[in-house]
Amino acid sequence: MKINSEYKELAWQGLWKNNPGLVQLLGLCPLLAVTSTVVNALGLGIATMFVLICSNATVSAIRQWVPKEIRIPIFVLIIATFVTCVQLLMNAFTYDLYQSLGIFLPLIVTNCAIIGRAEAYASKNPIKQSSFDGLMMGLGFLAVLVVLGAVREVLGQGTLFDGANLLLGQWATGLRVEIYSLDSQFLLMILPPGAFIAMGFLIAGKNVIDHKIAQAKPKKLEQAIERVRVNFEN
Amino acid sequence: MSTLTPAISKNSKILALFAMACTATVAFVQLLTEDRIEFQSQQQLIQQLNQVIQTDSHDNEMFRDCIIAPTGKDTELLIDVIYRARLNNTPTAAAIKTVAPDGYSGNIELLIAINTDGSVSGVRTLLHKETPGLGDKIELRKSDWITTFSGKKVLGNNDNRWAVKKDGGMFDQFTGATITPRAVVKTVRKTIDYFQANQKVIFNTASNCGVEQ
Amino acid sequence: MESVIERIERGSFWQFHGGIHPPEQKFLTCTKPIASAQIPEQLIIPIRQHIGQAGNLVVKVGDKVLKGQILSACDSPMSVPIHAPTSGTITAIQSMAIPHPSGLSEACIILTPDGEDTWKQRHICPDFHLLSKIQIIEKIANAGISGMGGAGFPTQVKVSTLAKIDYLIINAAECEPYITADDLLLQEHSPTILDGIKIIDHLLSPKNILIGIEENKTEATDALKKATADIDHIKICVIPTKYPSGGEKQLIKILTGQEVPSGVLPSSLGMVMQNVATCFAIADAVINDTPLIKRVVTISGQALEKPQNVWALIGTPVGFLTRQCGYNNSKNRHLIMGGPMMGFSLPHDQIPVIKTTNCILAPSEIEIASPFSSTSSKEVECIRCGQCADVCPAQLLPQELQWSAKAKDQAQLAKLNLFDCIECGACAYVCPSQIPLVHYYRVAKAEIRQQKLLDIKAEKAKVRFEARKQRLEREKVARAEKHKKAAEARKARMNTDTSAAKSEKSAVADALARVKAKKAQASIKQNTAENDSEDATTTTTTTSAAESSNTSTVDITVESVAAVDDGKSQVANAIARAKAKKLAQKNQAQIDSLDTLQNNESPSSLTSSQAAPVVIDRKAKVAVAVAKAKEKKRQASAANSPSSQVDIIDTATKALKPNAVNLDSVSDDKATQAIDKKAKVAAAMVKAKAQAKMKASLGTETSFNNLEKSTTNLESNIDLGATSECDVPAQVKNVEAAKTKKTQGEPQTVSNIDTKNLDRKTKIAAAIAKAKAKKLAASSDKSPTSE
Amino acid sequence: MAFWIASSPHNHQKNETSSLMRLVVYATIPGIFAQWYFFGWGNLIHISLAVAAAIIAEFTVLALRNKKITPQLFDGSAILTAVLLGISLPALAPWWISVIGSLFAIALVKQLYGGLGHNPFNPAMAAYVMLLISFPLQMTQWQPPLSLLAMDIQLSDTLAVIFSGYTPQGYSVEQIRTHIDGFTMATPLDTVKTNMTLGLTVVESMQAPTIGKHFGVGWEWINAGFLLGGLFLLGKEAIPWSTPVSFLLSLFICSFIAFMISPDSNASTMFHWFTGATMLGAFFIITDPVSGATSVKGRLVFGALAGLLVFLIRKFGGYPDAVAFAVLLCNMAAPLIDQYTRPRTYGHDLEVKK
Amino acid sequence: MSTVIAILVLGVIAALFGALLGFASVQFKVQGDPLAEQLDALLPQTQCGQCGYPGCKPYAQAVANGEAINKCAPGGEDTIKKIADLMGVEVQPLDENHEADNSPKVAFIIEEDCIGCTKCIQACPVDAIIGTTKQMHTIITDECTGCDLCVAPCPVDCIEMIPVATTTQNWQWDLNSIPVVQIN
Repeated sequence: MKINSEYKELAWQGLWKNNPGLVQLLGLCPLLAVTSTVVNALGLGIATMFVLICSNATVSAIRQWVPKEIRIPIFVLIIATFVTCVQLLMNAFTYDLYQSLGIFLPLIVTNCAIIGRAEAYASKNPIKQSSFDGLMMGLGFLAVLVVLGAVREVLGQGTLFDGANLLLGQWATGLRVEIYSLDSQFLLMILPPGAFIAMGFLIAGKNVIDHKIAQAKPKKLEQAIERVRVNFEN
Repeated sequence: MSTLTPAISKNSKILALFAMACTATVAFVQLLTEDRIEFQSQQQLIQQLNQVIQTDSHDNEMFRDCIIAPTGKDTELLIDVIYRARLNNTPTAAAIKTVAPDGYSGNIELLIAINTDGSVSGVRTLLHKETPGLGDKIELRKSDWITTFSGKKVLGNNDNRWAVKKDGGMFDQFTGATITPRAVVKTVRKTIDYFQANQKVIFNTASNCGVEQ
Repeated sequence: MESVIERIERGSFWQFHGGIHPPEQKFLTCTKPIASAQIPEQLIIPIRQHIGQAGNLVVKVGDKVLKGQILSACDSPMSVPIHAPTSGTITAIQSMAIPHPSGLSEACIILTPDGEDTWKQRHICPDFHLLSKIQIIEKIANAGISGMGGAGFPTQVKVSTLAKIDYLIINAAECEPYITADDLLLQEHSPTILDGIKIIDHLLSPKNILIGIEENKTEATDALKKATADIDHIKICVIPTKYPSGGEKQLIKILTGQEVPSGVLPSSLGMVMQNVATCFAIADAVINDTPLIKRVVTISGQALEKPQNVWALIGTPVGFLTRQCGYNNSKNRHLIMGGPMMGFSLPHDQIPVIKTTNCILAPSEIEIASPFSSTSSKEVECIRCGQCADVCPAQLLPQELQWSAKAKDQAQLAKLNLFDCIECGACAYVCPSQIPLVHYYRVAKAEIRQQKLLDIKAEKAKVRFEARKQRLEREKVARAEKHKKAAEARKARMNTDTSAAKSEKSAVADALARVKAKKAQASIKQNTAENDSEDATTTTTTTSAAESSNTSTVDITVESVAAVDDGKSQVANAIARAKAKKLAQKNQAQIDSLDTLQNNESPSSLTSSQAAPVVIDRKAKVAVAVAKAKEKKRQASAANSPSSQVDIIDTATKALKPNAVNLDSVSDDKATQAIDKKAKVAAAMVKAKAQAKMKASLGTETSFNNLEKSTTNLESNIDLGATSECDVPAQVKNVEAAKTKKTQGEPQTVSNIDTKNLDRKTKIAAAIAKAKAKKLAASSDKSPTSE
Repeated sequence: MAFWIASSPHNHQKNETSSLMRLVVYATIPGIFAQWYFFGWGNLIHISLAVAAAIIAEFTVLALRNKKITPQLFDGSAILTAVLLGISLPALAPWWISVIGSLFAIALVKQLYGGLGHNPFNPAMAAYVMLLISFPLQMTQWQPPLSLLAMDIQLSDTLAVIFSGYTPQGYSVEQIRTHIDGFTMATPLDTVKTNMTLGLTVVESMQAPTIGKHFGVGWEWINAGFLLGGLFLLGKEAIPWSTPVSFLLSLFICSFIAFMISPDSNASTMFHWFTGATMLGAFFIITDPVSGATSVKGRLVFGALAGLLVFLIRKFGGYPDAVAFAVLLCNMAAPLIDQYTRPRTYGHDLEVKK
Repeated sequence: MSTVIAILVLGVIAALFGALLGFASVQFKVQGDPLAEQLDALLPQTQCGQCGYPGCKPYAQAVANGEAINKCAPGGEDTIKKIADLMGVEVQPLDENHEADNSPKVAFIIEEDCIGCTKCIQACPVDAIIGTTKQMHTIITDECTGCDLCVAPCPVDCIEMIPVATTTQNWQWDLNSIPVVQIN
């Protein structure tokens, strides 16, 4: 039961309460740069999640043997290794997506969400929990990416899942949805400033929901605080 | 000082170990994916070439049959690589990778395929930085303007039709942007001129680039 | 380079940054002569009217005083005396609202005039050159003169400065709208003012005397010029009219081009500035021996029928003056003391005029809209237009100050030089967003000052806290040391002397029992504990006996021990009395000794029984050490100790001092004492007991029963109110019972003691019970064993 | 009998933010008149659209933020923003351009940052830039002066174009913009810039019909109109003199130096002053107190920086007119400028006397 | 072959950097924890124990080690804000379980009721109470931090916490009372 609640807490933290995209605001560079379409967002999100899980697991596995002074270089080494591997694999198997994600793939190395989790969680917790934390944080990040991508794609070019075939293969071409069609695109949303604005609204939205939740919660019962007497007799 | 030496040697050893392990992992993955990546980039190139040169007009492996542009011939053009298409060993067309330097926001990379008769087989934009919404209509994804080149020929040295409509030519400019199409048209035209002038050299030079055999 | 004087002679001056031109409105009063003072029915004279400390009163209620008689004496250089403005009777000295923006009250002398206006004896001195400088300064000091321009800085301090003075600047700029008090004074009394200037000149010998006067006061300028025509080194500087050119720092800048560095007095630059009204007062004081008891006050504003300047006695209520000038009642009234830029609103019109009051403004709705009217505009957001920065005479950035003030960013405020703000109000005057900027600064300044005070206080508290911690540490060490020594001494004695073994035994038994009672809660098997103790000590200590001994043994005198042996209840009373005396001292010791005892006793009741007697020692502190010592010794002495223990009892009996071994019992004992003493004392004891009991109840291993019983005793005390007295004697009786090996129940003993206690007062008992009830309720909740 | 108390100072100059804003709005009238005279009804229609949208946006956001609506809604700031935005839009842009721009300016740029007094950027210019990068097509369809149009367009035509994209006769914006000779019209700045890329000299570019005799048909008069309005504001002390003066001076100096170095590739100083949005920017945009610097010294720096940026962007940048971008960049720099141009407080840092 | 070289080169570089870091970690080690000291300086030093720690310093140490920053009732919102600034964390509202009233108070002994038990003297963390056994006690107002620790131990309940009186000396302009206040 206890284990169960621990995982529950991890999931809650990663997906909502401490979401790397909306709350920790880590890894903004890829977050803002590649989310012009859902598919791009999905691709980078999955890649990040994969790296996050692997790096968390590895860092957790080796945490006993890493002296504190050189932990950061080692974390970076591990993360860089996974990123390079992912890059190579994507290059090999999803070439088109690799092309469209371009420079942002290697940038995963410097995604603070990953090294942040390695430092803050994985380096202090067992492998199972760390991997799960990686999964949940990755999912949280992925979710933000996808939502942001969706918002920007719909507002910017009026479609959804444009170019899904790049990621999922030819069958996915049919996923493309045209919501509406305009003579002129709303370029702001496709350009980086739009990403910032949309991101701002997402965060605001989250805060509103949090606020509502907090209000809905019944106030916890008052508990008397035991005052500590500052005398020194005992 | 007594704590110094063990700290140094320990950290040094561990870090080295990790570095080597990580490098080895990357090397291993690289080894695994090498062939596949190679294949992918070939496919990409073939696909691009096939877009500009009809598959029925050649039977050779174009991406292997290519030359680095003979330099010095025409300094005005920034030609990169030329791929040659042959049908039954007869030259039919060449795809020329080149750059239009005077776009609104810098260089525009183009792939221009020209048939041996001097007509344009196809043009594609490979890379550009033009203003989104205005100049980016040279991309096939945004507009099919780029296909209007197909089949066009340059008639003589003073063919005025090779210009945008605003300048009295036959190519549409995009609403709000003149400079970009103007640059593309100019480069395509110059490339055709170059091709016609150097056809022999282009087709007779031995293949000297591309994929390692 | 052109010298300052040359420039001034050329009529060109420097400029200070910013400044504004509010509507002057001086025409209301500047042409009317000063009306003479009338004596109101009552004068309210605040004791402190200046910057610095208040003087010491030298009159009392009911005294008759003469006009000009001193009312308070000053003993420090920063205090200024006050004088009776007219003759009359002091009818009260009480807290009254004083002229202060807060509307708070301070001590004031209420003087009811007799209407005769009789002067005290005066010594007119037509030629001040006959007096020494010291005498002049003394005269000024005794006349109670403080700066009359607004700040109220004691004048004698200013005129006795030792710095070399280049410029004496007479401030006649009077830049605030409406105010014409100085203007009129100049018009009517230029010669006297000149006398004052000469006196200051005589005192300070400045190189030059500059009189700064704004160009809108032509008549006053003419009068001054006429008066000073033949004096060379007095320069009359007619400066452009601009607010706030009358500010000290601003006027210095205008006249000399120099800036007074922040946080420094002008005298460090060789300058002294005096207000014209102060000059007048100085002349009056030195020549006519007239203390500062009246001043010119401008009563102005369109809400008045006949605004004018008046000579007002210090202490005249504002309402008296406004009525004199025809104040028409409107619904929402507004009175301002001072000008419209820097004055403050008065909460009512019974505020007195003081030495620094130069104007009473009664504006109409048109002039200054009340916040209730529709024409008044409301504060909106700052749009950073920067107009405030343009007009700020101190070259501050009011808008940035405002943001920082709102954000309470004190570091930033300091960086922006908030404390250089002179609160002239120019920024708020021009602000298009109607932001009360000055008000924000005042609040921020107050907060910063408050914070500084708090910081100092916190630092002090920290130091004291640390010091106390160290002291307690030292005391602890010292105590331990002392105990150790005493224990050693006792040990030596115990080994030698064996005569009193028997009595000692019983004492040991008592102590043991007591100890057990304290510890009672934890151990489950009470019977075995009893048996153990009985066997070991060869005294028949039943649970009840243990309890009773607990109750009785806080102070054990020789007699009490004996009495216990005999089983007489009288002894118990004696014990109780003795205890009562020591009670207060005990409290502290009880806690200590209790703790240590618990520790000692925990191993086994058998060994502790021997240890216990020793505890009945002098002070509880010593007892701790003894207990420890005993612990060590106990194996050796267990078999052959009887004789040595007798010895111990001797020492114990000598000590006679309060010993709080068992707090349960202590509480009961104390209760008995309380019967003799005050109810309060008893209550205190009970409380202490209750607390101690709880402590004792935790972690001890003696019988559960003991505790239960003791608590029932306590409860019965609480419940029974008047009958609670009985309990205590009951316990005394229990002691007896212990000796006689009877394990009788309480009812019997209670009845016995009841009779004894009949003479006691029931009231006291009630008080005790009440106090106990309070504490017990709290304590019993927490200790599970007590119910 | 009640006494009320208040904190000093008790009297007040009695000017208000809203009257200040109103004054600025009035001062735009000469410029708007010139615009109407040379370019027709387009801008007037856009101004009214923008004002309506701005008021609706302001009302909505204020209501959402639980603020007092009436005083803030009519303090004139939203209206001023909308007017400035309407002035700077191309006359024949579709209606939704001004609506979206206005909503963006009020809701996002102004209210999201905390409303009047808290917005770091000039709302009108931020909205203009947003529109320009989002809808480059619509935002570059400048209408040529009426005198150069191939056809007459009346109020009804303009309305129809703005709301449907076509005149009642069925002409599109593109067709209206096309000169008799088949040339599409552009602003003078745009013309010069385009010609420059074609290798023409400035003098040659000046032959273009849009430029006319001086610096652009109509444009010089519009700028003169705004200059007049600006002088009126200066006279009323509604805006500080320092910003516009340093801005115009800075632009003058930059363009003068460039012109001296290479007259062929650089337009003259007066061309810079009297085309595009120079005068509008100088007196109405960069003088916006909220997003500008506050001290006198700071304003001088602010204006000079804006002038330099305008010149640089016009000369080397991707967009022909640069005022909006320059203003936004300066807005960003304003706090820093303020930080380093604080005046010396009385009595502080006095020079040591000799 | 190139792979092997790459591995070796990276290994060597890593070894070098590892050594460097090892050296730095010993050589440039920062001692002590000044954070607790800084926090202590922000606390009001009432030593009231309401935070659950015996004194301000222990609480400062606890905060430095991750205890909640919102437990100092006497310090109130201002102190929380300052701590938040120092720690770089978000401001939290004062712990609900603490009394929010942190207006300045001083203890006052009702002298006729005092029995001279010295209990309050022992409870006072800053030795601000003077008096001796069976003598009346009194409080040094200037030293009193208003912690109210002396109130509970008093057996006769003769200690009261009274708010510090407002005088013209410590009166503060109040933003809310001005500019508009009507006094009859």
